[in-house]
Amino acid sequence: MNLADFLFYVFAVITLVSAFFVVTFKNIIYSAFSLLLTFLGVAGIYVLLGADFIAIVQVIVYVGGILILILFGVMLTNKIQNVPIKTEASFIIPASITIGAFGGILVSTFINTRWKSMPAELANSTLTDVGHLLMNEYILIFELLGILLLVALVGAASIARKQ
Amino acid sequence: MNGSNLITLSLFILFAPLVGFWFTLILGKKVEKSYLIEIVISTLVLLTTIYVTFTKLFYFPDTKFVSEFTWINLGEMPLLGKVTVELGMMIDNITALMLFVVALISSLVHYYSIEYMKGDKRYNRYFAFLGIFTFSMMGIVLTHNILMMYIFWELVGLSSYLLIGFWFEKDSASDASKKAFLVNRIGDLGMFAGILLIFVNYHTFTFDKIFMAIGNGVLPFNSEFWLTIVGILLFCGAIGKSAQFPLHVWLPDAMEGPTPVSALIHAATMVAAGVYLVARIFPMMTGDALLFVAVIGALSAFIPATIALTQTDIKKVLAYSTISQLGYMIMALGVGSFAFGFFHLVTHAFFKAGLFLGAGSVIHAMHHEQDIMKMGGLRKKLPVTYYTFLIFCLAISGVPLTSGFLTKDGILAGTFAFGLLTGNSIFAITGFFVAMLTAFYMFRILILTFHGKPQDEHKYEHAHESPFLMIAPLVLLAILSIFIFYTANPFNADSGWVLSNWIKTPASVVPEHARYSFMVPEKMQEAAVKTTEHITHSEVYTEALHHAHIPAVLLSLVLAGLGILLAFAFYQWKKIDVDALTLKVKPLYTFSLNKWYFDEFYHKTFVSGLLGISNILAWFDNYVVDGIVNGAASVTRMLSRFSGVFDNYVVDGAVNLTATFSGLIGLAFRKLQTGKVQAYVVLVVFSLVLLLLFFVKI
Amino acid sequence: MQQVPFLSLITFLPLFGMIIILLLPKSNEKAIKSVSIIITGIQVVLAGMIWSMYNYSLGGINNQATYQFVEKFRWIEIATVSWLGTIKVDYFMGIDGLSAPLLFLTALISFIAAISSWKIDHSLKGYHAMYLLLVTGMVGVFVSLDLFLFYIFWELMLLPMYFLIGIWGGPRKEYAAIKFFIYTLFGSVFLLLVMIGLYLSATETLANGTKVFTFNMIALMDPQNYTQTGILSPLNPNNLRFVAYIAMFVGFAIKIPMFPFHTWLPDAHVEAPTAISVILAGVLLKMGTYGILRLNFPIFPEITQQLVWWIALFGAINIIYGALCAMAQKDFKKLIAYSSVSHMGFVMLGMASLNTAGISGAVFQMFNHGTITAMLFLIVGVIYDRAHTRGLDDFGGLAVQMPIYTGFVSFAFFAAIGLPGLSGFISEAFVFLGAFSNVQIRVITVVSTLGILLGAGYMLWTLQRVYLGKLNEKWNKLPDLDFREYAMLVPLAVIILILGVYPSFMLDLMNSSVNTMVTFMAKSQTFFSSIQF
Amino acid sequence: MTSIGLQHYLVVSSILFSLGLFGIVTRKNAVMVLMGIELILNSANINFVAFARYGNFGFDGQLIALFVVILAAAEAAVALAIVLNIYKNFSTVNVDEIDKLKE
Repeated sequence: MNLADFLFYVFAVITLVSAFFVVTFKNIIYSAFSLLLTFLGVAGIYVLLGADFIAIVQVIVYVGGILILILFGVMLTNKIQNVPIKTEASFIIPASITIGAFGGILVSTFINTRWKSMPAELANSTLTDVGHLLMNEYILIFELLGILLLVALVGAASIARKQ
Repeated sequence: MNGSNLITLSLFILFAPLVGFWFTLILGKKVEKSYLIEIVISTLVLLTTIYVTFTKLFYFPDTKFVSEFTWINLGEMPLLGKVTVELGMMIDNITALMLFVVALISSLVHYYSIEYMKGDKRYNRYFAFLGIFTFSMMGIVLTHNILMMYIFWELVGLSSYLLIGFWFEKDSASDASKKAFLVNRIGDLGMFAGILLIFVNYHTFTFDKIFMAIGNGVLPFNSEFWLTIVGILLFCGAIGKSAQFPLHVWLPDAMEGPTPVSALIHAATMVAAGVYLVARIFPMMTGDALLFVAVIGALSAFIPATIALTQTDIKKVLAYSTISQLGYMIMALGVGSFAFGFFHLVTHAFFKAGLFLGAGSVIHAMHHEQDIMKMGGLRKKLPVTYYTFLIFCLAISGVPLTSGFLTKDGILAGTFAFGLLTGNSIFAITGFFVAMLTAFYMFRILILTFHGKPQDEHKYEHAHESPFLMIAPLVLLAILSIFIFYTANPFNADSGWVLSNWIKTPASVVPEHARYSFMVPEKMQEAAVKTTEHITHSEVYTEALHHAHIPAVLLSLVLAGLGILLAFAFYQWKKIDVDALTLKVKPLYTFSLNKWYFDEFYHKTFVSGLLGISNILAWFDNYVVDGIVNGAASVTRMLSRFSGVFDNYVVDGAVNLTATFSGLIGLAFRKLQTGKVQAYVVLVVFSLVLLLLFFVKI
Repeated sequence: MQQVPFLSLITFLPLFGMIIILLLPKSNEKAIKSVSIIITGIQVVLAGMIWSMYNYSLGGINNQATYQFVEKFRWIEIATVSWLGTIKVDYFMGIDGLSAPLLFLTALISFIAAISSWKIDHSLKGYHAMYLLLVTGMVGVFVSLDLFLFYIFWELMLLPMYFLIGIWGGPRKEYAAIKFFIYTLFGSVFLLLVMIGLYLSATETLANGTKVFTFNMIALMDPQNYTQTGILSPLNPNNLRFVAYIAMFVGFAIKIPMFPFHTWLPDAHVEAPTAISVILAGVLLKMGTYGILRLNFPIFPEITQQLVWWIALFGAINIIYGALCAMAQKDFKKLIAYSSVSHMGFVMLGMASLNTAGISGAVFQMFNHGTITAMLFLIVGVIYDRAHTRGLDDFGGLAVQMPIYTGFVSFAFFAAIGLPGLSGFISEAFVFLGAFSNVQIRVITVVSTLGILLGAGYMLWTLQRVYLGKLNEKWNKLPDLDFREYAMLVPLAVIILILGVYPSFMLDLMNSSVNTMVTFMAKSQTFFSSIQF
Repeated sequence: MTSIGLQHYLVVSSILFSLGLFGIVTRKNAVMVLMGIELILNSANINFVAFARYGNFGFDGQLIALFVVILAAAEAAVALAIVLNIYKNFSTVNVDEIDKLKE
């Protein structure tokens, strides 16, 4: 077992365990912080997969942006002063059985499938290539996404502002 | 002399009135005197027409000018071959004569209307409508193909509709205009069917091409029977437009329109279009078709004549007399007397227009009183009107020295000859009898209107002679009703220029054994004399006509004299008591007074029948067809309610039953009923699991 | 072929307009109305440009190379399980002489109906957004050449129509809207079934030589493209083509609407606002006949030949039944609605002739019915705006009060009863000429000429009841036409007049396509009769 | 045990996916549901990047992952705005109490 493999297991465990906590903690604040860990773990996995740029984006956008946003959401929608920020769960038994079975099937399928794996050589950094692709082949999508973000921004502001 | 400009000038004759119509209509409200546009255009058209007509008749009596262009090109049609639809114009002798008649009467009516319509609130619009009528009528006259004739045929119907319904505030006027249009449409349907048959067989609409094809032995569906049918169907158009039996009912009602309009449209030109149509298609009419035409003509000559005897509305009497005279022309064409039939159309146009304009003058003077029983003694108040009216009455009665004598006598001689040659004398008898009736009822209205004592003193006092613009057309038309314009011999028109040079019977193209026997020229004759090749009739016929002439003249003179005499005896000298006679023949009298109950009959059968059917169908549509739809909808609703119940008790029961065995699934199903999104997600995943288990081999 | 994707532009322009409208604030009513008028106006200009660049000599129908303004891209291509192969849907648009007139008609009528929508007074924003969505759907139906795309547009148009009737309609709007919706959906289901059946029966050869199932309409017209075993393949002795034909025909017949599927039409018309009635009669009804001409005829030529008599019969029933029902109506709009039923019968009769004159007449009649009926509904709208009633017996003598309006009314009425010189005459005459030339349906043709007479009957009677006679004193304050109404009526009247005097403008446009179609139908007849099982 | 390959990543992502799904289904708080969605998006992204690495597809997978991240950001913003609005209107963010759709 080399270092990369070891790191993989570390990150995998961090990701999955924290994700498990995300969905099981009663206190929503705890969940949110577990989510932070999950995101970081996923970022680590990206690094292992040679996608350094995506990993950085993951950290910046998810950890820096989305998570903060979610925390704001939590703070603004729960009466922190009066009620403990705890939320109940429902359907736990049927959901865990169904989803367990579902996950089981997924996992077993993935394991049993004979994947044709032909890993490419790891480049030093993917940044240049990603940048090239982004500005050439995917330029339209890239711009559309820019517009989308703008629309989402305006839309979110206008929805939240109402009344 | 070059004839090529005739077509160009005819284009002007055709389209100038249309231009006048548009300008007058659009400027109508804003410019007070916009009707002057129409007047000027109509005068220009008249002058051009005179030039065209006489150039054609004097310099090119044997030439036919044709000009056409492709209107619609359907290209090489896969199943029918190459088809193009041409529009075009043709000027031959009868076109030229007809042009002259239309243009002259149209412009006279224009001038007359300036005074007659004075003070009407839609004065300008009236002239605009006259413009579109002139346009459409010129179109009928000038066209060289049957489709274009149909097009203008309908447009004439439209202008007639507009003018009859000109005073649409009156219910009777709007009723009459609608009736006129619809009754005409019935005839047009037949004509349209005829056009369809022609198109299917010849792929063209042009008269000359059709005639050429028939002459080459191409018959519709290869049978003479269908040629006869085509002829009769096309003639249906004429039945409608010329108000022939059994579609004559619209014309008397059409008298609701302004009187000058009646003179122009419903006496002289439009109704004569039917006769013109028959004249145009004369070469392709088989003997059987012509016989049909003759029968319709005879019936139309006879029935309205009997009705005219008892009517008291001056315009209605004239209307019935118009139908009767048109019947004469149609009958003449039907018995093969082409020249006289068409000739009568020309002379009749002048004196009948004159009669209507004269009646208009009387009505104008009497402040829109039309009942002859309330007139009388107007001779002294309206001298010019009286004398011109007298001339017209003499003409229509067929008294010598008038134009009417020439033509009517010719027609009677034609029927007589027909009787001699075929042994079928019914047309001759009808002709002579109607001639007597005509003389009687025309003098009846003349006497009741102008002679005797005034019946309505008040109106009589205020009556005065009409202004110059109304009198002048009357005088002009009266002059044109004298024989001298048509022939030098007042007793026989044969040698006159109209008949010998201008109106020639066109050569029939129908296979010989399908014609009247007398219309088949002897072979010898044809070969020997080249110049007679375009004459349809055989030598025998000419001979018979010659023989028939003298008896016809004498007999018709006697009968016309008898009719006039009777009229004087009844109404002038009061030798015979009208009322007593009326009582004696009460049933006949009422029958005639009520116009043979045609209107009632049509109304009871066709109109009510149609409305009844339409109401039944509307009910059917609303309750049965739609009922089925709504019924299906309610059945579906019931089914869904049932399935709802089923779902609630049976399915759900089963679910609950399952739940007791399998708590988890039951739980999931019960959660389902809460309608929460998350429950659905669970369910979706669950089903996904099942599917995956089923498909994926783990 | 050319650089500018005109058809996509003209199709999706209204969608763009819809987005603009959605972005505008609700309170800015003028802007919203103006956007929808301007957008449809640009559409008319685009349609004019397309017309000016249209090549009259190319036929289209079953030959992809002779379609014009073609845009063809791969759109959806999914490799799936083996027996289904690749699901391949093209974004495939193009026009030929069959769709071009209808494309122009749609642009024109949309523009006029947009002007007519000026008086809609509540929920403007929603109305105009829906309206523009509807326009996209309508244009899309006429330009798409891929069955899948066609179906998408077909359904796309349904939904806004439902809301436009159901929200902005008259007193019984819910009933009418639901009826319209369910009826059309009912038809769409048939259409969908046949579409899938066709898809699974025909293949198209790709550039790389593989054969895939296809939604391409033009490929579906070629019997060579069918597989041996396809359920709708002519090569399969047990095929269900006859059933499929009937199903598809019914799907389209509901839209025409053909007796006995017509009862949604009077209800929808009576309840719909004027502009929507105009669209409904002017464009939507044409989709039924267009669909039959575009899909039923060339895809199932052999069954068309068998059923010509029945199509003509139903055409004749439509003509006469519609006219008789119209005669008994007391509501102005219902009368016009039934007259539509009658006039669409002429289209069916003309189609059934299967020859150039008849089909030209039918397509031309579609166009003319679009303009004339639009005018009739606008006319009813004018009077309804002023008097708030549509009862035929409530009026009388309006000609005195509103002379110019009555002038337009008479014009439209006479156009509707086929007066020569106006466009309706030409198309009716050609329908009859064509239908009469076909021996099979000659008798039916003769009977249906009665429709001309009945048409004149109810139209003139209406004219008399509403406009002639003594003025009903109740209405002596009604104003004559205003500028907006002129703007709607004058263009239509001018088009009707011009096409009546010189119909070649339109007939030349469609001529080569119609000829191609007739040839194709005749040829495929021999092909099908040569198949031996 | 073989060395780390494609399968390992896929297994991680599928577990993450299941956990996300579990979160969506079981939690009542709308914000929590949102978090579950984020988990699912992340699991999908792992798949994309993993296939890009082992599937020899070049960088397309990475780019898609990048786009997904961006979309997720947009989605989170709008969704949270909606949650806030719901909270203002209903004074709760529990999804099972907001059942206006039923009426």
